[in-house]
Amino acid sequence: MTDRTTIDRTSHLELEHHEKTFLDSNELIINMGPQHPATHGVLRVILKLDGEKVLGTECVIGYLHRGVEKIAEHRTYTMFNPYVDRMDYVAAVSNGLGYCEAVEKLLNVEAPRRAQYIRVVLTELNRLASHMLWLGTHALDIGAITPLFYTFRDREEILKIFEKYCGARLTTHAFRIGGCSYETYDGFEREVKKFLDFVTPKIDEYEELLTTNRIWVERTKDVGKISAKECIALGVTGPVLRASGVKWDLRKAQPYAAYPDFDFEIPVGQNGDTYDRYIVRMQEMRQSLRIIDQAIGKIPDGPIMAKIPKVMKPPVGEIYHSIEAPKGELGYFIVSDGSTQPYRVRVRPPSFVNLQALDMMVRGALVADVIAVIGTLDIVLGEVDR
Amino acid sequence: MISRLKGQHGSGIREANTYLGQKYVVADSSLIPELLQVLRDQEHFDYCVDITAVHYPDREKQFEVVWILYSFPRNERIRVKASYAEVESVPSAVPIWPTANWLEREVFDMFGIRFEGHPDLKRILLPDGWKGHPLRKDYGIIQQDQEWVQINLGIESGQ
Amino acid sequence: MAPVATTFFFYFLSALTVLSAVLVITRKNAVHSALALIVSLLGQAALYLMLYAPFVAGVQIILYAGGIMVLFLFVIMLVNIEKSQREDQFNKQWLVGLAAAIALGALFVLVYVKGRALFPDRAIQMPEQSNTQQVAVLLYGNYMFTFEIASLLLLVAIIGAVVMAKKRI
Amino acid sequence: MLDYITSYLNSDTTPGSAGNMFWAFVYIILIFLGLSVAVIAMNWLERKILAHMQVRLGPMRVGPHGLLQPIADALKLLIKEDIMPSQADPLVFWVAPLMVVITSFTVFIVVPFGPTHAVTDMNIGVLFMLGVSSLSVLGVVMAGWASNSHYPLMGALRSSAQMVSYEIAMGLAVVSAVLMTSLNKDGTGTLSMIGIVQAQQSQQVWFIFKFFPLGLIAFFIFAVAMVAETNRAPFDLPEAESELTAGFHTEYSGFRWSLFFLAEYSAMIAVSSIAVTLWLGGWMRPFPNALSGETWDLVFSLVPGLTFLFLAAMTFYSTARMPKHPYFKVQTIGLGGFGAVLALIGVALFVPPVRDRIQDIFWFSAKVALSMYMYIWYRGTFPRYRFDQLMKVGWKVLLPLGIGVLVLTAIAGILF
Repeated sequence: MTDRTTIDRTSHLELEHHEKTFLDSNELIINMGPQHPATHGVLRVILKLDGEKVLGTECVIGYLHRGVEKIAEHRTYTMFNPYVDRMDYVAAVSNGLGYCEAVEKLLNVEAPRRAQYIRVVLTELNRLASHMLWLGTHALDIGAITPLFYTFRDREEILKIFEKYCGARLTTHAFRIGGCSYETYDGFEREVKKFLDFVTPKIDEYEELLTTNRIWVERTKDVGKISAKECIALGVTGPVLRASGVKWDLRKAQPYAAYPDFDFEIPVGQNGDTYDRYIVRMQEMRQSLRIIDQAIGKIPDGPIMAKIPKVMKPPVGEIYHSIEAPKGELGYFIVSDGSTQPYRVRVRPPSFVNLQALDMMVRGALVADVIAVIGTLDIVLGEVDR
Repeated sequence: MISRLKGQHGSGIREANTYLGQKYVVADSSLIPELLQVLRDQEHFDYCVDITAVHYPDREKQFEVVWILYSFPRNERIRVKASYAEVESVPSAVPIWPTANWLEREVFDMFGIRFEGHPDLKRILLPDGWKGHPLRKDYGIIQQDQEWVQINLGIESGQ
Repeated sequence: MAPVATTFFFYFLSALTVLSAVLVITRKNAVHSALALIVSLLGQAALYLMLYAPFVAGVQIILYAGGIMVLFLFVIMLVNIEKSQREDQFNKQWLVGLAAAIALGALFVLVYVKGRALFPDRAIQMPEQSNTQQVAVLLYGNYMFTFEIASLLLLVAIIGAVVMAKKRI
Repeated sequence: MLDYITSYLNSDTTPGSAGNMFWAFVYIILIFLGLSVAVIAMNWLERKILAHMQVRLGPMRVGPHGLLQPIADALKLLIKEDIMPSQADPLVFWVAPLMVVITSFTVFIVVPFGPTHAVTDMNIGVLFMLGVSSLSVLGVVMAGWASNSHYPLMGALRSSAQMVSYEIAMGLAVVSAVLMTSLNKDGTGTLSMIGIVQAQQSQQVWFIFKFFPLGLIAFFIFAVAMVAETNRAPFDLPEAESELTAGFHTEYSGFRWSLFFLAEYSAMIAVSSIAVTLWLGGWMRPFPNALSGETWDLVFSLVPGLTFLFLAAMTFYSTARMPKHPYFKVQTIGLGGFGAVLALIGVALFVPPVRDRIQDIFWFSAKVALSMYMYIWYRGTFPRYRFDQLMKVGWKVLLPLGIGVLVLTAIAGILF
């Protein structure tokens, strides 16, 4: 383990007094957030600055805490299902998938093939939507205002498909425990295919705007570097981990749903800087398109719901199930006491754990880098605070 | 692996089993620091996925703390569980996995379990002055720290 | 450029300059002092304009008001104002200062009275158009050596500042 | 009195040089009004152009195609509560926006819209413009400090460092252009704005093309530095929204804030007009050499009127495409009326005396407008620089480049 990840980094703001000359100016404590254009919601970061240089940060979170885990203990398994959508609200489908699969495992049932294919299509569409939202806001944070509108335009098409499928755009509640509650609508496959043709050139368009843009490269290269070792030590997962060079994706490592059927790559970076994370996410968007393209052509016929009891009473026991959400490993740890309500539901949110790396990534950097790093970590405060 | 662990620590390992294909180890609370260290250094569980707790008010030792670990080289998960009474404090895993920092703070916030050796143990999601630990079973779902709400928000009740 | 209300503007600008110069030393708040100094410098620039020295006026605005005063403010902003406000503006040496000021003033008056013959009754009518060129000719012709020495001095000062500010080079 | 007024009309110089107070005053009022209209138009245009670059419509609600949006905004700002933070320094807080506005308007005294269309022609015109516009940084610094808050303070620190650094590169570029003026037949250079354009006229070349590529590089340096001077994207660090919320004017609201807004846009116009004067031939029409002769003069003199007629035609086209619903009746009539006004102006511009008088102003404004369009384009395209990168560009790229261009221009001036 390297020095940076050892405990001293947590001694918040009481930092070592470096040698001072009479020219050193006062240290500045800045309160960034909870209302700030670039903290993606209600994150509050207390920055300790020497001029523009960041000496230390402390994240204050919890402004959006709704006690999701407590609510779960007072709802039945089915009733809790819509609540998970409200955590990572830009990737609601992934949240639902993780929860449904965890409960299915606990019940020892498996969703039918058709349902699993639909799940994969919708989840990958959601991954695209999440990455698009990330790209737009991240670019906006760095000062490029145009990509935001491009990505929102294209994300809209995904949301339209969701809306047609289940009636909701953001907090979809698309899946049920045991499968999907809705059959695909007429022309679902055609529309998804049309969307694929529509969006592929658009991703090239984003890349044209940013990938070789000098200012973009200067702003992101070598900013917020994090090595693979540090990532693992800090539990950072998802594109951030992959950008540091670890070829690890739960869809491949511990496949779930219908993912083993599909052929796709895990894009990795080398430097673990903001630019690599950008490249990795852009590649992931293309891989998602690849998965959707494979899945949409061969959705099998059959039922969409497995046989599950009307009143769900999983046997006493516990389960930990995790999926690869757009932001990293999203895990559900569910303890059942044999009743209709879960005894304990623990959500392992990727944003929460990834956010912990912020302090280490921005020490010694400039204020502008803090913004870039918050953007590149791709956090959703609903999920951080739950 | 489990047999190896059992051979090394003998009676400290209460139970080592799989449920629905997932391995878990129930260990004696006194064994936990050593066990976690061994799991990381010798068994290559280099990634601490999650630390959480479950509250069983009826048991003698009310809290069951759960460490969910993952090994990148082995592509394998394991859950380590140990029971603690309310007065007991749990050894912090921060020296072993830095990621434990916020996870333990959350467990402290939600259950009031103290972690021995944690560098900065304070509330993380709830406000600093809040009374009570909401994920305990005796904490009602609509219960609030009314005093805090009245002082800090200037309203009668948050309901 | 036909001058308009010369006398009025002269007294107006002079009063402005002197008044703000007094404010510079009497204000407790350093930022207010700096602002008064800016006004004073701008007043001087306007006086230069009245003397048909537009180049000097322009340089005065760019260098002093625009450049140096920005750096002044830059530094003052980082100083703890509340602390400096509590400190006494005039310490015990104000008597000495006053004496020095009076001595200097007396010297000026003396020079003016004694050497009256040297001062023309009216300001010399400067050539209006090619003023800037004359400055250049003098600066890069007659006073070339002095000019170069001054620039060398400034170079040394820059290097010195860099050395002092940087901990490691 | 009437003689005093009419006597100027026959003189062939600016009111300032003629010493005519009345006409100088009239010009000041005209410039002030024109500038205000330009800022309003710029506000609308920026939002519209930026919107269309970003696949959206921009303001569409207030008036047809949002034409009245800037006016509505201005009204809103005027009647908004004027908030001053309780811990702020009232005097400095009050003076800061005034400082910024006054400096950015004062600059226009020497801007030559035509050979006689300037308030006055100072013989240190360029120096005056640079000097006065450099004073606006004082206002920014004062605003940042007086707010007594950290974000504005950081914005002020950034902007003071930024403006001071870029002024140097800017100055070097300007000096190399001024150096070119001394290559007249009589061998005397000038700092006067009108003199610089006249030098380009007599040398029969815009300075951007002089000693190719030296003039071009100098123009490029100035073009970069002027964006930085005016705190616009990609150098908008002092007011970087995603970092410092709004930078130095975070604590300002209502009318005071609108003063900053006004100052920012008029400063943009001011530096653009320096660039136009120094490198793009000021009020001269394009291709004065290649397409010379009376016929071409006539053709180019028709361009202003044609431009307005074209705009009018576009407006009429939009009017025809308005929804036919009675709800839109007022808007349709308004848009039609706007088109009619444009057409009327266009027709008026064909009348020979007006045509001759207005030509210079038109070409000058057209060039400035082009530069303003570039501003909007930059904003739509570039991410923001980081502070250290900004300083690197200023000191390590533009400054050496500027010195090099200056030295080479001097050498070229002697050789050719």
